[in-house]
Amino acid sequence: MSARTAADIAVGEDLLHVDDISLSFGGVKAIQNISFNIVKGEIRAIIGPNGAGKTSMLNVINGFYHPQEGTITFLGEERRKMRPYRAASQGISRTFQNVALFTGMSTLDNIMAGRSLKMHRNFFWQMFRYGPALNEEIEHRRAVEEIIDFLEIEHIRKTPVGQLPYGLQKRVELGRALAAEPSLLLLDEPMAGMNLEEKEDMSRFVIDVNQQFGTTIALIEHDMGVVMDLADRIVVMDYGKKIADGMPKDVQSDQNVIDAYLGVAH
Amino acid sequence: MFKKLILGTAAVAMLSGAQMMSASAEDMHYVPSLSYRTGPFAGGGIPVANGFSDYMNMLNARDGGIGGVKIVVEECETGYNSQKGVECYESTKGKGALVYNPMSTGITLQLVPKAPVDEIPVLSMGYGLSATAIGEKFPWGFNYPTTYWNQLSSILKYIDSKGGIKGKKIGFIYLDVGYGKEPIPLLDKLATSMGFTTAKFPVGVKEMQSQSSHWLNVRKERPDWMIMWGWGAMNSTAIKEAAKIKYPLDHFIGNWWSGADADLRPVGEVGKGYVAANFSGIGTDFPALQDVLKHVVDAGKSQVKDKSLVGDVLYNRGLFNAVIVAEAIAAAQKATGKKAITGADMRVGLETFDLSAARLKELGLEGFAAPVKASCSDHEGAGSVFLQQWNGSAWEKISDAIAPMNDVVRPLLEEAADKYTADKPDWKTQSC
Amino acid sequence: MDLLFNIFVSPFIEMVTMPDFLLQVLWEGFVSGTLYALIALGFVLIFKASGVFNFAQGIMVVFAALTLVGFHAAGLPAYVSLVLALAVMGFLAWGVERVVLRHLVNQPDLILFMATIGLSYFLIGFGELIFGGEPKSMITEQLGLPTGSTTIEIFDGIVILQHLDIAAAAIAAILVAGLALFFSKTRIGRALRAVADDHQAALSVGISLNQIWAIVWFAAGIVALATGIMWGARSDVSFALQIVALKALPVLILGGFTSVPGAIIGGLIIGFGEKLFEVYWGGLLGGGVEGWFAYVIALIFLLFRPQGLFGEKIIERV
Amino acid sequence: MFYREAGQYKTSYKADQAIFPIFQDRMAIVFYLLVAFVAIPYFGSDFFITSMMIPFLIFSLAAIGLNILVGYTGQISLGTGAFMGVGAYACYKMTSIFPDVNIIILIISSGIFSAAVGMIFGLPSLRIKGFYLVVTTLAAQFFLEWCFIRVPWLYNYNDSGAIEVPQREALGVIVTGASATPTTRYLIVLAIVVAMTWVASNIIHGRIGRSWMMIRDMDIAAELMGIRPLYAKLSAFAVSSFYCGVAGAMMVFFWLGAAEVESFDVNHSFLILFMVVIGGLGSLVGSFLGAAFIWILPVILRAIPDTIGLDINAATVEHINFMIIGGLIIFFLIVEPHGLARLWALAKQKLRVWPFPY
Repeated sequence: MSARTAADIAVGEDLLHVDDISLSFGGVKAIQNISFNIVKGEIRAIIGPNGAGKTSMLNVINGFYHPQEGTITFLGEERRKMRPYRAASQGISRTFQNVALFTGMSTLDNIMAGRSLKMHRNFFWQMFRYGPALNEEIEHRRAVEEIIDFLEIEHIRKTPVGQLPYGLQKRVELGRALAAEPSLLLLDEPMAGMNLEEKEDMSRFVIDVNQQFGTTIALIEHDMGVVMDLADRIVVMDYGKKIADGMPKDVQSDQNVIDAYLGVAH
Repeated sequence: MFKKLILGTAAVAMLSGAQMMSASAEDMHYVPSLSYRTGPFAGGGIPVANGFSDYMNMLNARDGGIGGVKIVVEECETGYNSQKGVECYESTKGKGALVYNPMSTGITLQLVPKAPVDEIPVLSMGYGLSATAIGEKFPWGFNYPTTYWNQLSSILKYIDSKGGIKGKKIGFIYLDVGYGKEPIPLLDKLATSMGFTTAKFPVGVKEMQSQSSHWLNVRKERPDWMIMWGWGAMNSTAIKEAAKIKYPLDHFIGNWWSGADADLRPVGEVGKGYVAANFSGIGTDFPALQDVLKHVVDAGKSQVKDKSLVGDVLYNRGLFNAVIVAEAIAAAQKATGKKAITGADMRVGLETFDLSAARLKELGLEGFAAPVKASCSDHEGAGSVFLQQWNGSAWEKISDAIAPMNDVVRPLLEEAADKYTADKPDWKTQSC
Repeated sequence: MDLLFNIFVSPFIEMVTMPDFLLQVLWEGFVSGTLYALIALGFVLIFKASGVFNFAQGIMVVFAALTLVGFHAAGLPAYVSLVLALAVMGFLAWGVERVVLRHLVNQPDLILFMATIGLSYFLIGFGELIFGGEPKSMITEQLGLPTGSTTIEIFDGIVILQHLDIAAAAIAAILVAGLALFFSKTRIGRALRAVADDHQAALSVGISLNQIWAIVWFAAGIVALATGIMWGARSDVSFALQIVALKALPVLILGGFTSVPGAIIGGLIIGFGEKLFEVYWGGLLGGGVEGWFAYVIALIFLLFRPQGLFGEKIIERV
Repeated sequence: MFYREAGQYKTSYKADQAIFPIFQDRMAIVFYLLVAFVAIPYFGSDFFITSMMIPFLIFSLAAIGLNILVGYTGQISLGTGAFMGVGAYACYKMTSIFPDVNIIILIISSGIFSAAVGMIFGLPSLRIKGFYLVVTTLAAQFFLEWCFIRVPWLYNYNDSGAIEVPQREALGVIVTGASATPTTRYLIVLAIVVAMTWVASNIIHGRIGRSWMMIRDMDIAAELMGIRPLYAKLSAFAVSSFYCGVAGAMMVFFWLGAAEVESFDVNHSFLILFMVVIGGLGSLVGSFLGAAFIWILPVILRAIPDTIGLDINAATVEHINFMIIGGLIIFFLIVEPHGLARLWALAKQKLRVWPFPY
């Protein structure tokens, strides 16, 4: 069991670090020997051209993919691989590149779903929806309503999410991830396919989450402008390798990064 | 919508309830026929249902019904499915049904306990629960003219007459449902007393048409004789497979549900030599069948697809079933002095009719079947069966009537009847 | 001890002491395996091209055979009936594409699957309405199929080979070869493989999805007719066949849903396994194990190799 | 006009989280219950109660069970018939061994056995998806059917391999066997179905139900959010099979009175699946609507030719019934994949805004 919780870690200390991660599918090497850290309280961005292995990296962090080599250290505990359930229960939650909402359920239920791990009432009480089970339901409803207020999605509370426009779906997905009250929030291209206005809204939410709740965030994003404004530190990946790591302004001027984006022959 | 559905159906039900009242009026003998013209056993169900209703229609057309009251045969499709059978029963019992012929062992099992409650007798002719033969224990259940157990004993007697049965190995291939399993206790019992061994080959409903491994097992076991309790598509497949492994077909005996024209016609020449039991006549050389042809079939009132199908084994079986019902109605009229009778009267009729040889002749069915005499304690009539052999294109009678081993079978039937009623504290019995 | 002996020793003793019988068992296994493979082939064709798991394939077998027998019963010569039955299957394929598939493009697999269950119910009702429910005999001789048998004396015993079974195996082989040629050499065949690979991409290069689907259902209809003739000749043509046809599902699990050789090998494995198990071990369990053996094998197999014998490992993405 | 929610403000999350937040809906439920518990036993004919209402309720319960699996958790099953059989045989064995225990308790507890069996056959669902699962549930179906035939202990070594319901009393009233009145049997079935529907609704609207729907809608996302597929899927299999098991036990004890293995064959699995599809995947109301539709349609079809004086034989009606059911399945999947339940909801919506179109 983990010796520490997120609260034991001071702002500025390592919340998570990955060492020497390599991941391959058959013969395809998706990630090669990558190491970096995420410190508590920061917004960390992972960028890189298409196919650089960014999403695979997030999948490794929350245990959906299991790397062949390397270790993941979260809350001071070193592991060969993460399990999705452990990752979630220790406070890593995420959004997805292609919205992965529960399309058959309403906004409210989707965000309630995000609190699954915090609800414990057993089957017996659930059967009768009475006593502890009902109290629990209502208590979590209150927490969910706060998130709904925060994200300004009150009007779509009871709409099935399948019927929502893309921008709102992304917002609901963020709400669902927030509902778990994560210590580390992974955002996979939260602004993909949005227009300028929606991007601005989303950026504001990301910053608010980081500042109001103190949530550590790791995000993948393509829009350089957004990344440079939002991120405290940036990891740059290309062809499964890390080619740069540092402050936005350092990364921006790194020759390797410029080559990767402009497509210089390797 | 839900509400409307419920209210709508409620209304329909109320209306049909009102209909029931008027329908049970004095002008007909209402006989439901739980037929199956669909499903995997339709091949057997269709001729039986045709024979049954054609005979009744003939009586209507020729004699104006029975005792001046017309017979109404209402078919209800069961698909050989017990649930649908029960539904048919429930939907028709209120219309003044005189007797039920479930045409399926599974449905019979469902109806036997309901019969005393609703006071409508159940006649399962040559199928169903063998134990209903014990009239004292089953006042409302009948299985004239004989039971499976009697039949099996007759078949074993036949085998014994063909070179002795002692020390032989008897293979028993059966449809793996209640019907097929019914004779096994008797088979095991007789195996010890008659001194033969058995090998059993159950055929599941799903494997009816792919029996190659069953017959591989037969080849492995090498039984001297084979007995079959099959139904539907199982029969022809079994005979084909038997021929394939070169099993001597004259040592392969089917029961009376495994010896229909419909079973052997697809097999044709290959099935030559196959033997089957039967208790109802073959062909149309009976005045009563000529009347059926004249009044019903030629008049276009029959459901038979082709005139040549009249007189085949299962058609005649259904017809014989109708004969017993008609005789019982007549007997009930005589016993009660009423023209229109009820289910309870019908029960009396089923215990008092006497289908003697003379009566059979009178009905134009001389030699069609062994005489059946009803009684209060004996609800099966202990009729005999004869054996028939397929000659490649038609059935030929090859034996006289073989009487069953009543002395062995009756105690077993009584035992089974006791077992059946044991956990039913309020079961109605009668003393004879 | 006795039990262990009966499981692990005596069946093998029986095999060795009666080798002629073992050969017969294997032959029967081979023949039923061929028939399973033929039904599975129909499934594979449709699944490959349209991603539809066609539950109605079994009933199509019955329907095709009934149509053939029905035309013949109406007085037409056998070969004319055969052609007409093919035409009916073509019409059915066209109808299914028009009425069902076209409207269900891009629906989840389960919805399509359930639609084919609906289709099979419809066909059962329709078939019984037209042809009646009673079993019919296949017009084996009229179609020129052999009926006799050859007895081979071997190992002091005999092995009986039905000519019809040999013909069934041969026809199955010809069908498979024909389909393989069709897929690799013709324009439609190539288009079909393209569709199987990627619907969108195929559409974008101008392949008509509707046309391909109709063709593939027709091809499955031809396979169904061939299966129906063979199976009908071995027993009868009746609706009870559809339950046997469900056996194609475990065959597909073993062979993979998209692989034609997989269907054949899967069919043979099930055929051999089921006969051997029933004959040598079934008695221990009271017999009748054939009904579930194939499914349980498939279930166990699924636990260890969910992608089938020839399938590739699935990589999930988010 | 009368079906309006305007003016009904929720002042607490508790009120808003209620299963029927709208007043008129609550009234409608009370009305249906009154009809079901009072009007039908009072006015209904025996035929209506035994052949329509009892099977309808039992099939509704089985449909709810299957809907939990297919509609709420997204795991398709063709083993419903066999799971119903497990419940029936379990109940039969228990009442043979403990004849003095109240039969209603035994009926409910027979569900535990089917739940256990359901979980065993649900295990493969952890590794396989979609119609691969069809094969494992078919394996359950055929293997269990075989057990019902081949294990004579299950039917007390009955000669014909059938189970026959013994007469049992509860609180001094005969509730099973042929002597039990239709009304008694109906009321017991109704009470059990209503109670279990209420429980199902509670589970579905709570944490566990949400975890099922998460698995259904996006299993990977659910897993990454901390739902353990093992728990979610197996609990769905268990609850689903429990419901099917109780339905199976009631089918034999309160409706058929005796059963052979064919009462639990694969055709029943199809029948219940059709009820779920036509009624509406993922809807409890739909389960009732679907069961009513599939069960009552043939009865009505049979009545139509009679009423208009057409002489169509029983078999033809049966064939047409098959065609209509098959056709409707396809129709609903194409036009309204959410089934009758959606039509029901649309009707309510129209009622809500009546007399305005929207």
